[in-house]
Amino acid sequence: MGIEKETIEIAPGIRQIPGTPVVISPIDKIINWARAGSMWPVTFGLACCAIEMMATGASHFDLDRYGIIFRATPRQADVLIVAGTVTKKMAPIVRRVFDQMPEPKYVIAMGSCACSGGIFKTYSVVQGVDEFLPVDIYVPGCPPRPEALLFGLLNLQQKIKSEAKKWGFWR
Amino acid sequence: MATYLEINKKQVNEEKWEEPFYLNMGPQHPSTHGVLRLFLELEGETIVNCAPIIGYLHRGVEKLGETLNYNQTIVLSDRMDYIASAANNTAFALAFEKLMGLEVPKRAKLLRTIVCEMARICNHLLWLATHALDIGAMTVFLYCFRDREWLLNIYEKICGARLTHTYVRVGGVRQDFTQEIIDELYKFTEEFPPRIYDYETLIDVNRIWLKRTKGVAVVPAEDAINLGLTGPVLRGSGVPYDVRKFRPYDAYGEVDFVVPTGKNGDTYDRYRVRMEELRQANRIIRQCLDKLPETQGEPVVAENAPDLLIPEKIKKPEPKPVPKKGVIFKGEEIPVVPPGEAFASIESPKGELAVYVISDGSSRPWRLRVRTPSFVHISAIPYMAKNHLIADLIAIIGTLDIVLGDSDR
Amino acid sequence: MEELLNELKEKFSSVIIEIQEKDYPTLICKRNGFLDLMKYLKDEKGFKYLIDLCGADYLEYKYKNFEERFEVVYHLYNLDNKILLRLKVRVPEKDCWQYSVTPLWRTANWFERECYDMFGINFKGHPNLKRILMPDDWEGHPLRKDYPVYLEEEQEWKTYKEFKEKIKEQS
Amino acid sequence: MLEKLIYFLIAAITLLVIALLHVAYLTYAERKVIARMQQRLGPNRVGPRGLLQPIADMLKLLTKEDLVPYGVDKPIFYIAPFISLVFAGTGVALIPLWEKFVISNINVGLLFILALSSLSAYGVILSGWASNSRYAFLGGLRASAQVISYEIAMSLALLSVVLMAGSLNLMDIVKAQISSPYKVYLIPQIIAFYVFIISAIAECNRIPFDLPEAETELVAGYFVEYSAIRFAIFYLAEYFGMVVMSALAVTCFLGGWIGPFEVPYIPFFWFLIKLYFLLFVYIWVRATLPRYRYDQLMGLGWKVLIPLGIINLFLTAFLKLIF
Repeated sequence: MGIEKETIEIAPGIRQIPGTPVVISPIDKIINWARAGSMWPVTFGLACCAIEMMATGASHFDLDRYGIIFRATPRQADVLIVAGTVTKKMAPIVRRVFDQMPEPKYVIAMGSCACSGGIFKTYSVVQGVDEFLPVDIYVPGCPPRPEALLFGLLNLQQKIKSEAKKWGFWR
Repeated sequence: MATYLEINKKQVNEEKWEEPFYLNMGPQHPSTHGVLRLFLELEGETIVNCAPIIGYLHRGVEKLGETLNYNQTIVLSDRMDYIASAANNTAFALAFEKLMGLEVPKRAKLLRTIVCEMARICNHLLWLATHALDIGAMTVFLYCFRDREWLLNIYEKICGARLTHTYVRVGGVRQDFTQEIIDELYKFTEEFPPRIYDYETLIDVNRIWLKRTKGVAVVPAEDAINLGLTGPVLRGSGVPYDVRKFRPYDAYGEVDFVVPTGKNGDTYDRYRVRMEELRQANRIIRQCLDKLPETQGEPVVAENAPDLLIPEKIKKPEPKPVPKKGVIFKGEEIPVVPPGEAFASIESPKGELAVYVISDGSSRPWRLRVRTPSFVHISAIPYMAKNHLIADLIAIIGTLDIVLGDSDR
Repeated sequence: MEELLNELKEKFSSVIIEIQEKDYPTLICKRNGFLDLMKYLKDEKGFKYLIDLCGADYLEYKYKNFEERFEVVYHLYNLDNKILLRLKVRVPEKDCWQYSVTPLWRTANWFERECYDMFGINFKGHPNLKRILMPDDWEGHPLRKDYPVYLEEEQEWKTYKEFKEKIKEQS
Repeated sequence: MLEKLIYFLIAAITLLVIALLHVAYLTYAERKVIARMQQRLGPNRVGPRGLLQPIADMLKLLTKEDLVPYGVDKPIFYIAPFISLVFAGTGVALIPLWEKFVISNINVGLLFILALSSLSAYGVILSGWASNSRYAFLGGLRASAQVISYEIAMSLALLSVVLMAGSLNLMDIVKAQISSPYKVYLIPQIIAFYVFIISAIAECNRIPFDLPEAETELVAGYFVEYSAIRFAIFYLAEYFGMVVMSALAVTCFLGGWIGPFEVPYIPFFWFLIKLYFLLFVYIWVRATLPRYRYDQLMGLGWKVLIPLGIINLFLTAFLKLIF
């Protein structure tokens, strides 16, 4: 774990063990590249935003270009796109879907409702999924345009690419 | 777990050990169209009992509507049936207009009809896409989305939004069409019918498709009425009930169209009815477009329609002209809407969408009730799914064309 | 239309309190004998289609001229003659029940459950009167006028509170 | 002895690498081709023209958390994907790619491949049983019924070929084809080919027979609880199965390595072309057809394909007796 102490940073993101020709970061980089290149979201539509999510996956915008394909089961997915309003009745189930996903996992809150509750400040609506999920990317809009979702996904790719040593520790 | 079902518990003999196989489908399931949850009792793959559980998308639209004024309430309606929001807008607006006694200008009526029929095409395309995907035909899904995208672009030109339009407002529509939109729509109506033919050649001659849809989930006409099914589902059973014909609203009384009906009331007939409705919707748009030049330049909003602005939030209301209808000043509330009640229903793409509103004379509805088609249709799933296989259940969910935002509100 | 209303008034004089001419003819009925009226309308008069069944809360309604708090509103439709009929039954708060019409129209099943969920009106003779939109252990009936639109921290639904605490512990 | 062993090792490894590359890029090709059929572009951002997509997918799945859900039957849960992969992949060793290149030329080759493909169904069934999930269980049940019934149709189709060739050795079958009047068995055995291709699609659990994993019905069917690398192995096994089945079809019906003219320096040329064409058919079918229902699937298997296979078998035997 003490990688940061024992190594010197020779370039941004590339670290060297002092006195040896061993450079460790490229593994990070390769793995991050792989992860960013194949983010598989769960097919999990909640409300209006799900339709825009489907539209993003369809031929006009085509998420498959980025290697993004929808998986039906959370066990095989990396990204949870919370597309739509989360109600209090639904919240435990959303959390459960998130818990079922294997690490590393990311959450995109898509739409105003998922970000903050949106216009639905009522008795039954959760005011933002960040009450019970660690959200990585917020995509505002009601519903966000497919381009907005694409932008969110690309931002998530950037985020994944800047991660370090987030691999293998759960084994 | 079995509490969700009204099951007569089978006597479990000690010698003959048998236990029903329960399967919980959803709320996260790729083909329950959102957050519908189905609790199934199976025998092998045959469904013995089925209990739909809804409410996972209950957002309190009816309650929230009581705290907003009439024009704001229309914004909520967008989020109910988010696939065909123009139809919802119209239903709300019609009820409110009835309540206020507004007369909608003729041009606004035509524009509303166009927008509603566009919503019908959008909805049916999405229905076809998801229904085909559920049954396994993946390509149809993408073909349909391609054409839907075109309509959404037109919507965007009309009002700036793709899904949630709020284009229809109380007393008319938000703004007039530009010539560009009309040209685009003409082009669309020209090119759309061949594309419907395309879809039909993709799936209609496919033997697997026919096997999967014919004779599945048959609903006789009597039962369909008793179950409260409406829209294409009812018409598939051969009942020609269509609100557009029975209680015409907007410009539907002036246009010429046919209400297609099925014979057997199975999944295939409902599919045929919807495909035919796509053609009819195209025809209606065309007729309305042809009528538009007659009313060129006329207003699109009724004169005494309530103001769109919310004056409570304007900070300086000093030199104000005589308050228009629908305006409340701080402190005093001018009864702009006569107290009473109104009921209006439209033929939304999914079925009959009825709005019942009670007013107490203030600028906000006292009670706003929305009767949504999906709610009723979901309640019919147990009846339809009995003694069918799991694969059929998927087809049934598809053929009912449900949207959970619509059903849970 | 007139004939029908007159006939009904004669035949069910003990049930129908008043006939109002609004946007659609409105019959205000008593609870007792209401089922007979509905049965007659369905079987003899061809009102085979129940469009809608809903509740309404008239707590502190300005123009109220009756005592009872709730109203159950039925919209019936005759598909052959194209007649829409509205029936209203007033339900007092103390004695909050109404006869179920589920045996007549299957579609009423869920409408009545919803009405029970939202207003707390019991329907006698309903096969499975349970909450439908709200979770089973929800407290209160949301569409009543004395129920808040937005639940503050202390009014929060218990299960959701516990769920949030559990999430906090985990992270 | 040692030389021979080294030779075998090198050949085996080469074959394995080639087969793995084929499988990996089959997934890529599938995505690309289907995308084109659906008016999309398909992967094009990971690597040049998206060519590194399968590698990225593999790497990602390798480094993901290996989840073992609560309540699973652990040993079986662990071993099931490997059963699938090993039995699906071993078949490659028996396929004669060229008259001088076959790893193991055994006399009961055809029988062995049939046995392997039946055994690979155990992976599916066991994973469905061990996953402690009802969707997986249903998927496993469907898989067992489907594989068993389509196995019969497939064997019947292949039996006619065996009758024609008079041998179970795959090499001999190809040679018999070359010396037959039409050069390929496709023409005299067109019915058998039809039966074989349909049952092969069913064996591989592909649309329109992808009932065990039917995404819109059973979420992901038998591998619904599998994550990360174990899921990847199942995925590989499915595509391996496709490759083996197509290769078998090429060997038994399309004349193996024989082609209309000799291509210099590339002995596998015709074999690969035929293989790719059959793989393309798989993808094509997937993009076009909806899914069968469970009972209709069994009906097709037992009421159409098996009678057809039997009739064809008797016809072949009869004609063989006469001529």
